[in-house]
Amino acid sequence: MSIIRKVSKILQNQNNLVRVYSLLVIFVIIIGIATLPLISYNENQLYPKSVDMKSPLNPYDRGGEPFEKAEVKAQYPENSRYLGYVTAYLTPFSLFISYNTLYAGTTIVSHPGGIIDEILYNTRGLDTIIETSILFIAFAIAMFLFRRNEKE
Amino acid sequence: MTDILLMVFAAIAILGAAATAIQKNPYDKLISLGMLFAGVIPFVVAGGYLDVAISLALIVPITTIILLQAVWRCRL
Amino acid sequence: MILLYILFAVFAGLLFHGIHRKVIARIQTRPGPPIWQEILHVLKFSFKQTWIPKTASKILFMAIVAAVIAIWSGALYILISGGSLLIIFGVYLLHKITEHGLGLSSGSPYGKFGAIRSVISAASEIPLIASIAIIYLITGSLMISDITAYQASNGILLITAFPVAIAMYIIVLSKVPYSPFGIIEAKEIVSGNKTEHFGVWRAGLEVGFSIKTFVLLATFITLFIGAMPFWMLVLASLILLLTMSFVCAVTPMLSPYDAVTIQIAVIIIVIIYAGYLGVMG
Amino acid sequence: MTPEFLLGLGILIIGVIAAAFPDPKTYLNRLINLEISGFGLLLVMLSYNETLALLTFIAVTAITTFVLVRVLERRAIN
Amino acid sequence: MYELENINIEGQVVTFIPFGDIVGYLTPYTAILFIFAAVFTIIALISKPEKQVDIAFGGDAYYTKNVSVKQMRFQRFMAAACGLATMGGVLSGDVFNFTLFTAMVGITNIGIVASIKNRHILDNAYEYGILAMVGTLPLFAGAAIIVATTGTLSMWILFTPLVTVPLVAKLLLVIGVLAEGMAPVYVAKAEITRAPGAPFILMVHVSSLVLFLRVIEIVISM
Amino acid sequence: MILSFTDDYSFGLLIGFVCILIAFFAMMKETDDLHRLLLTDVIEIIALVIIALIGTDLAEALILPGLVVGIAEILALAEIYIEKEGLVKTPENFLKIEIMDTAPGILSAIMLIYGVILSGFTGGAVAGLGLLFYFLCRGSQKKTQILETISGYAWVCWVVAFIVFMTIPQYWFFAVMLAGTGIFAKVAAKMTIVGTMRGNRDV
Amino acid sequence: MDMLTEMVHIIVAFAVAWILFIATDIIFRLPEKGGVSGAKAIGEEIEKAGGNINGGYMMGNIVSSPDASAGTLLAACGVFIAGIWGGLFAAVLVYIGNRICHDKGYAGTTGAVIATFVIYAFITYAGFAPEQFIAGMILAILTIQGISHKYASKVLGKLWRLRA
Amino acid sequence: MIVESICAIVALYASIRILAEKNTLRKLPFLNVLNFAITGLIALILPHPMGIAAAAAYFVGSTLESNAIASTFAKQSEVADD
Repeated sequence: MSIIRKVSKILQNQNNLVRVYSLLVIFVIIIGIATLPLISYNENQLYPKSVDMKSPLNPYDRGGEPFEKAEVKAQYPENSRYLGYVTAYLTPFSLFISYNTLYAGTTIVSHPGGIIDEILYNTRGLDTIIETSILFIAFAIAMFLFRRNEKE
Repeated sequence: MTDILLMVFAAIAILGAAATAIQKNPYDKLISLGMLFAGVIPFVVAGGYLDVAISLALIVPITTIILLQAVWRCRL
Repeated sequence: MILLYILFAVFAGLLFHGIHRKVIARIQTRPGPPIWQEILHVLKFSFKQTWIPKTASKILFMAIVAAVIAIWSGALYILISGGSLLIIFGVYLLHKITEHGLGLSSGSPYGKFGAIRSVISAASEIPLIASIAIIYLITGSLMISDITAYQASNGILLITAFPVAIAMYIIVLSKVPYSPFGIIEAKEIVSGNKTEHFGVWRAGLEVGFSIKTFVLLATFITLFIGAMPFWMLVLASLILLLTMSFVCAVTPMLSPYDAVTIQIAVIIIVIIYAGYLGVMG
Repeated sequence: MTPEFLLGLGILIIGVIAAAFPDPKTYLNRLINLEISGFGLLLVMLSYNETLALLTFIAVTAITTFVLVRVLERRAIN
Repeated sequence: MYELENINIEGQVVTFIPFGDIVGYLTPYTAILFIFAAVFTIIALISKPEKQVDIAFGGDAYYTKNVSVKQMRFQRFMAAACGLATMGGVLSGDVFNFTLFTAMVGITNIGIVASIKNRHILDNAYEYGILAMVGTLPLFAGAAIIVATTGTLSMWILFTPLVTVPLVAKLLLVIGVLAEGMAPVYVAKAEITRAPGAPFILMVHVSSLVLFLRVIEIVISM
Repeated sequence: MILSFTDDYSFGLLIGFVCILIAFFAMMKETDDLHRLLLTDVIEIIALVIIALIGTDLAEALILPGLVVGIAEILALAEIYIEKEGLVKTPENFLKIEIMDTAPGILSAIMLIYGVILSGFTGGAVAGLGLLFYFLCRGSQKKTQILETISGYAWVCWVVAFIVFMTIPQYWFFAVMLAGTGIFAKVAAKMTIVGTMRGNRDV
Repeated sequence: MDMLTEMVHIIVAFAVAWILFIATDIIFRLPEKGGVSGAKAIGEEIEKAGGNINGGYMMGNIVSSPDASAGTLLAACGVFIAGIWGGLFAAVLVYIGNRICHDKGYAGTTGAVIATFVIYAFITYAGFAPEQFIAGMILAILTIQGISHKYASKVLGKLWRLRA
Repeated sequence: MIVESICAIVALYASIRILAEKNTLRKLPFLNVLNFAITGLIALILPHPMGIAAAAAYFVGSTLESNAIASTFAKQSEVADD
């Protein structure tokens, strides 16, 4: 019975919470390291990357012409009928950059249009919704506390 | 980028990282951090991402300045 | 038809509670109340004056009672129709929420303590629930109908999956009145989270809890012994309850955190068992 | 395995150890040590050509640092 | 169009909602969780907080704690967000999407309790906050390992028997939800239950339990 | 046991796991609340490493949300920490060095313009950092209300864009533009607010 | 171009760059005082280590802001990459950099412009390659900042006295 | 190639000197040398008009960093003296 008392004493202190949890994580990670040989990378991935150093859109050249469809390997292409259009789209400005330099692919793709926008806005748009909501919520908390302090 | 250059940059980066970790004086740490960054940026350039390199070169000093605020405040 | 079952479950559950009290009393060499005492209680409460405490959060106060009855009726339906075991234990966990809600909604300090205890007890009961995963490992299905079919051909689970049975036994045990794990209703906090619910509300709660007792006992029997005619199911539940009454009568009420620790120890045993199964299988 | 990748992982480990066990255990030391592992991650992302993520990460790290600095400042004067 | 191959766990799919790559679904099991979460969200939205009675020791006096309107509004907003996130998590048919919903539940839970002006409760809220933050690592790492080893995040594919998900990914996912939902660490969660504002505090419990039930389902099915 | 790592992934994952072990071990040893907060940042970074190891475009799409979640949670927690420790005294006599007069104007202008070009998350973060830096050096103007309004509308913009994508995908072009600006404005506004939350200072 | 010629070119480039940037800096009165507090502190620190205060100030100023040395280097890079326009573009960037670093920006910009033309002249008339000037400039800065602060500052101090 | 080697050697030398130097302020000139070398190398690695911008940005950024560190350090010793 005394060992039970001891354990329950540790468990009931909320300051030990993170500690107990860390122990749990460490335990799981040790299992992970032990089973690491069983984990192998699956080559058949969604949205695979292909790097073409010669392309002005490097490293985000996924093919396609503006206002045409590009080939994108999505999970459920049937759910996004216009899949590939965003990937292929370049704004006039990014077209201009792409004619002039080989080394600004990141800027071009981050500008509206491009594969990342395709994933973030179109095929996995729900993720982005939640994620902006998380930002919104966290800021609401911070601002609420901050404002309350300010008043006093 | 040739192998020798690569080794040199890697050495600078590793030295910078180790020095940042080991040193005690916050200013020394920040200087070592600058060294680490000096070792890292050529890799970005060598990858051909000049726009990223430019932005990094501007953002990292801002981080340092932000850190300096804390160093200034936490002075003894 | 299901309505009939519910009515029966209410009746049987209340009777079970009465029998439970009686047996405990007899073991402790007390006369104890008559076994239909609980039924009388419910009837009496139904006609008593009823109001809502001024400090309570009114909607929550009322909604909780409805929720208790609703979820357990649903669980009964699933049990009888041979649905997914996962749902029944989902309901079990949702029941925890109603326990919290009961205690918190009134604003009374006693109720609050009950709720806090209920939160504490959730710490270990939730992981215990996870042991149904092992049943899935063994039988390859979580449908109650499939599990009974499995037992018909491969022998009863009570023997083949004994550690899981222990875990489930403790889960059911935690929920019967006067249980050593019943830290929510310990006497030092009056009636725990039910303190402020009286009159019709209390009657409703008792109805819900009686269905709960019936469902949990019957689920255990179905899960570990197998399918049987309804009258036999009721009888087996009663026998199971008697073993629990015996445990309740002879064991002291544990302190809240000790209850948690013991349950966690059981979880660890179950996990080791699962690891053993994983290695062997 | 590209050299960036190996270097990144190396720096990551150094950074994590440094942040986990800073020598004089002060807030400031830990905060600065956090930056090292950031550079490790940066190199790993670079080796996979994830430049957009890299850029965002560095910008966000600066903001995170500011948030933490703000707490440190308050802690130091109160 | 979409069918769960293994209906032995939670039954047939009742309905599904496609959002591009993320196809949410409801089975009888998740439908019950969904309805439960919805009911409690509505309760939290329409009910007023209770007035907690406190007894002043050393006398007969007792007083009720009133929740200020501003705080109540904030808590209600957080509870609603928490409810929505819970429902989303129950509905979600994509592992990463689920982890994000879980993370959102974590942060809204903190928000619900953080608005209370009480050192003790804030202390605990902070403790949980740390836990919720730390929990994002197992969550995201679990999802990342799943996508790296199987090449997909969609539960429709992960639930088929052909796809094997590494044990460690499953475990990481579960302990991630434990941290965000605060489920088994309830031991200390009791402390934040002392805070006033029952309908909102209750959302903390609803969300964590429902998400825990959901992750059990996911992990068993994988 | 000698594991032969033929592919990047296993090796990276091993290192990632080792880092997790170290970080959580430190977390276990740590008792001070603020130290814990700092440690969570390391843990955040390790999580991102493990996502980055996937190495596809999807990985990137997963990193961006992960990043934003991290910063959001750290912000909320930092505020709770300040609240719970009762650190109400606002800091005074900030560091004042010469470059803080000249650098912010030019640098934040560059970063703001670049951020607008980038748009989306990345642009939001870059532009937000630029504005944050400006406010950090120049002191807050106490007009955060308008920023919050902007970010609220920006969020709505993005939600509308999402609905367009899901229901009438033929207007994808409109939705992309709306989403890009919406998220940009949202993130940038939020980050800027952080910059103004430093203390009461009238420079 | 054989190795030896290249070595000789680099040494010549080093000498040219050295004279060029030191002259420009001294003309623009860099050693007179520390432009920002950091530069001043570095100067005083070097003096404490046995150096000359004016030389120290100049070194501090080189550290704290892109001056003629930086101008020369960037001009060399500019010319290397894009010819004379590259050098002038670099001069503009140096000016912006100077503005960022709380400096008036005369020394750096002038240095860059002069260096552009000098380097261009060497390339066209003496057969130099522009990258040799990059190496030369780096060696030049090494002699000032990187070998011995004490002696470098003394040399700079002497040169400053000539100017003053 | 010889140019790159010179830059690399100078960079390595400077970084070693930074580590060897005890005095914080006197580390900065060495850091400055390192920055010069890296700036030159950036231009040498990728000869492209944007490369000038990158080199300049890197140089200005690192100078700003050194400037900030030195100024703060100076300011702090000033306060400490008072």
